[in-house]
Amino acid sequence: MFKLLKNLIKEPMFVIGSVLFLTTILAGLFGPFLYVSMPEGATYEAPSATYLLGTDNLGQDYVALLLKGLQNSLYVGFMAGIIATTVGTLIGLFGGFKGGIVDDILNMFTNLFIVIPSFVVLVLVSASWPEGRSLTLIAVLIGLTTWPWTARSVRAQAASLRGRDHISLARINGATNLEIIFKHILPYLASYVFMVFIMQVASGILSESAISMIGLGPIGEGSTSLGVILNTAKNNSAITDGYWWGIFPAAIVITMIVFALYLLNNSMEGVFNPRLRK
Amino acid sequence: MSHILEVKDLTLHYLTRFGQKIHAVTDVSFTMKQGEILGIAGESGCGKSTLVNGLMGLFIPPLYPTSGDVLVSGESLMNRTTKDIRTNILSQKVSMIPQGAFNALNPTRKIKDIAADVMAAHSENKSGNKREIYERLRERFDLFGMETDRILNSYPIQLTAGERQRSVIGISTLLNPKVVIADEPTSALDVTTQKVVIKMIFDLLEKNIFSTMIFITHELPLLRHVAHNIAIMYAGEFVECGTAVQVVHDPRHPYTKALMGAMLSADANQKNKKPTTIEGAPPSLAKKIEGCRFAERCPSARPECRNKNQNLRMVGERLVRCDYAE
Amino acid sequence: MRNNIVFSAKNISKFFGHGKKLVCAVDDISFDIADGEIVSIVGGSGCGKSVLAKIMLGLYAPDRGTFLYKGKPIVDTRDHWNEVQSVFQDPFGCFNQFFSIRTQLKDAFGILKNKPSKQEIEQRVDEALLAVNVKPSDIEGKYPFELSGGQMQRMLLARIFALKPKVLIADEPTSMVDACVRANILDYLMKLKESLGMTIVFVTHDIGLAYYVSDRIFIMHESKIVETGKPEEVTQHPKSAHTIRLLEDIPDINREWIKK
Amino acid sequence: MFKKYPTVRYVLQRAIWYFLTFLVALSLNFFLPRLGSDPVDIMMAQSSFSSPEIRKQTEENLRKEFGLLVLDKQDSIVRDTVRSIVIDTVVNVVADTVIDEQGNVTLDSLGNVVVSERNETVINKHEKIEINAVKASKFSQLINYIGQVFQGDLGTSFKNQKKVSEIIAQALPWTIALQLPAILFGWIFGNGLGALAAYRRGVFDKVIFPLALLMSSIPFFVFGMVLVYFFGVVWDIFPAVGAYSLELTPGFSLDFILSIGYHYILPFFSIFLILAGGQAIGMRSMGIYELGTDYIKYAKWLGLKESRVLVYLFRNAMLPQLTGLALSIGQMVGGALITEMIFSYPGLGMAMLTAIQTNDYPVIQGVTLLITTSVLLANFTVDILIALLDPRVKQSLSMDAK
Repeated sequence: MFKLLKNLIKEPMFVIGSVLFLTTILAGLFGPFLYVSMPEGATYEAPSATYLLGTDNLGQDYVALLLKGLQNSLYVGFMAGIIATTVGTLIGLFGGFKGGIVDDILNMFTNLFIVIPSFVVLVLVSASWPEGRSLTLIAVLIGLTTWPWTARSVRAQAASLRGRDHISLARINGATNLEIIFKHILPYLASYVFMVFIMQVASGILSESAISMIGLGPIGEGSTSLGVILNTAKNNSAITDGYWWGIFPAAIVITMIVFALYLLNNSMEGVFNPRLRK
Repeated sequence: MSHILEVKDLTLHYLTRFGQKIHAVTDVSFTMKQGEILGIAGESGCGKSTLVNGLMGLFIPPLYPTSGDVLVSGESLMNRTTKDIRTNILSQKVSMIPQGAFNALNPTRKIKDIAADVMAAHSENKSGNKREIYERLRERFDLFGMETDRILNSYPIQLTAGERQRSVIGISTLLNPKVVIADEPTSALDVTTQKVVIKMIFDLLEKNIFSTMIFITHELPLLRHVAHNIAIMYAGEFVECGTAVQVVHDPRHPYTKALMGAMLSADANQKNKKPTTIEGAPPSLAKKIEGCRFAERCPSARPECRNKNQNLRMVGERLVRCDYAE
Repeated sequence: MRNNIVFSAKNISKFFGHGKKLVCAVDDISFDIADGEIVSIVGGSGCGKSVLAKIMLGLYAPDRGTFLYKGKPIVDTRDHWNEVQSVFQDPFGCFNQFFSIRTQLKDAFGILKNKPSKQEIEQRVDEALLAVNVKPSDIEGKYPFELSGGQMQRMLLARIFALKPKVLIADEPTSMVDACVRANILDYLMKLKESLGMTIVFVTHDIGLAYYVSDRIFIMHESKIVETGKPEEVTQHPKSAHTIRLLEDIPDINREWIKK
Repeated sequence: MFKKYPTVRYVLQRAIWYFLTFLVALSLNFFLPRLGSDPVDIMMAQSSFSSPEIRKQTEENLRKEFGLLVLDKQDSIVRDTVRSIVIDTVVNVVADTVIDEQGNVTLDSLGNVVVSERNETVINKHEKIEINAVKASKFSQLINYIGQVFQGDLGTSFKNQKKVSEIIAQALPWTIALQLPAILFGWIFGNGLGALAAYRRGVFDKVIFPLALLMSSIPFFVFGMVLVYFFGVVWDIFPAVGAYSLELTPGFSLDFILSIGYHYILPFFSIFLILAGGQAIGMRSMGIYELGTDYIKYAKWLGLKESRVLVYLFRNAMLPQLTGLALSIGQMVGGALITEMIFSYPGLGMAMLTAIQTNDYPVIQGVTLLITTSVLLANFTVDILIALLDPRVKQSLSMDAK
């Protein structure tokens, strides 16, 4: 296991991915507190010495807005990722390990919800909450609609482990079912679950920005996000008026986060999935 | 030119991602005449499969030839492009029967299509129309004692393990290759099916679909009945080469003795024969090893064995890589 | 030889799958195994011998017929495993790669009702390692992926030496191990029988190994036991057609196999 | 049933399964908007009405549209009259002039008549008759809704009283014209690229892989905005708004079609390139996985032409990619719809956006239902396609049927 980690660190993709991602996390966590926002200026002022990234339609300093937006987007991404991964792993683990009828039912349940597009569910539910759509609510919604992806892959992995000899050995060592799941199955899945978690965070950020883009994003004081920034820019036709600083910074930040996560995932897949190691 | 296959001091190595050089095969030399069957025996990790790639001229990274030469009826396979090897050598001059036939066949294609692909690859289907190609295949597959039509028109998953193995043999020998290399063709099969497959191979030899074969396995008793000559391989080197009877019934190299000693067969006069065992495992080939590679595990090892390189020398009319074997 | 019966099976059968995909792994099998006996179960792949082994170990329950251990059906598997233990086929797959070997050997004692004290466990593990010619210092702090197949198979046997069960089910312990090390495994099985009077069921596809190590041999074919008897009986004058064919098909260096 | 034809049996099984899923999706499509506040209340709150009667009338129609009311056979609202006696006490102020004993009116110092006030409570009872429609129970609402959907009646839009099905019928062709080709060609192009990258691995892979990974991490709509900015605004090569220039009257004239083509380019590429990136990554790892399989090694050992080996690789790695496409088509359609909004392309995306902005629930529900149905249909087709293309699946089916 440790040998694998040593190889992982040597992977260029992993290094670039983790550096990129760490910078966004640091910016997201500490940025809003450290950065002193400039006072409001004219609307859509071009980037200048005072407003490094210009101002938005209300004259707000884009740098402060972006940092706050980044913080909220990361918050939604991680929250949705955690919910989706935990729910998915539990269902997948339990179904995959138990097998038989339980597995069939859970599998049917997963296949049912994996086909129904999460985008539709998001739209319908957010539309029914015209006010009070907080960041957490949206994160929970995204989490509860993307868990089937985790469940499906974790179940396949757990089922393949069920027949292994080390499970039979654990059984005749007197290990209880719980012990077997958490000591003998979960460690084998740990790297896999982490990779799935990374993908869920990425899809959480993307889903949040999609929802905000159609006007169903978070509302309320301080709940701006990268998606909301883009949406306000679109609604104020910043693009067609040529105010590129309304779009590009937010666009670049979203792409950078998701790109970093994909890099991490791909590099880990190369290391942990032997067949891909060539 | 009497030799159909000549191998001169062939040395191959792998270059791992982190620059490590693994000497998988060192100084392998032998020659084969038309109609000869050579058995190569050795345990897992001794370099058998690497040697197979070398004998087919397939030096695809991370496998690189260090030195030596391989000549198939006088034509060298060294420093040639893979494309050249693929079009002119493979399936025509040198062909291979892979180890696990279970998933060697493309699961989404019928047997007849795979066979037709082989013919197309070596421009054997000049006529090009399907009917004629199918007739040629039917004629060849009729030799294998299976319901040809059913086999040719089914997907691999619809065949039993034995049928799949025989189809693979049929496809590999389709263009009457000069040399056939069989890499553990029957190790995954149960004893009865194994016998059927070996019978089929002997049939093909009789009908000289192909004549010269290298049979690779770790089961020495099987080689005793299949091969004329046997070479024992250990840690990338030939340690003993001789006729099947010599090597099996009168082994001289300590490793061959150990292999034969560990054999347990179900017959009366063997009941109280204590099987010999050797501790440890083959050495890792990552670093160049001085002296005899079997030294640490050899029951009759001497201090000098560890630092004096052993070379093959004649002992009891066969070659043995051990200065102290009699 | 104390001939009280350890295992007795009466027309047991085991099926897998359902409806059209129903597969019969064990088909109406009956036998008795006495205490202190080494019995080999020999058969090709897919003949159901591993399933039979798992039934004896209590991992599977027979769908039909009765299977008794010392006269009683297996009710509580934990009790059963106090006396009946097993060694499996894949040495690398048997141990959890995330824990050290020594910890996993000590975990084995989790099954015993009257769990010995800490010191006694340590002591019994050391004794067991010596019994399989392994110095405790060799595996100190080592993880399963750091050892060879042969060594890992020895660790499985060390676990049995440590637990000292009454019965050992050895499910193909030799098939994934190189020839020269294979004979060691058989010697350890015999040592377990002589020194601890253990009853051993040895499952294998190689009749040569069975001939060398066992008191009785069961030949299995397509989920049925087609022949039983002492090694000499079964190999010199086999009764069932399958056994005859099996013995003929094994390439033996001292006898004609195929006309070349 | 159909023992002899395993594939037909499988098709039926999958059809039943997807129908069940459709019913679940339908009920979700019905219940989810009602999770929060009642949609009709939201709509009512938004608009003002000249008189209470009209307000009540509109609300009732809306409730009927929404299947919230119990309807009798003739589809008219079942009303029940609620008779209730209303007692309301009215306090009204009675003013009397103060009269002294002689009957004259007393005047105050300024000569005004002194008035004494006393309250008089008058109790009048009257019967209040409230006639309001009977609210249907949630479950019967659902059945009602499902019944309507199957009759193709998706209700009428709250905003412009047009039938939702009409709005969709107008928007659907544009969306199909944009998304179907974009997704299809994106899939083919992306997988082709991925297979080549997996097979070639050399410089080709070093270039394609990071580029594809970057492309796949840009959301559809963000890339749309980028394209609009560069091609639409800065260089102004391609139009960035609408599906055709508005001066032209829609018809089959050449320049109208040309204008459609012209407007089509940016939206198409913003979906096509991103999707191709994602598929290329997926196919590359599937390709590398397949390259390690025994049958590819054997094909190489047999000396098959490189192109033939690549066909083997693509053919078998494509199957899991097909499943991947079917499963992720939900997200794709979502993202692509938003791209339509960037280009205000008159497809379902725009219909959805306007509906959301005006809280026009019937339209939102209609569009989401259509997306779910198209995703289920896509998954169904892919399931059948894989059963036909992959003998391994066909084999396991016939084993079921035997």
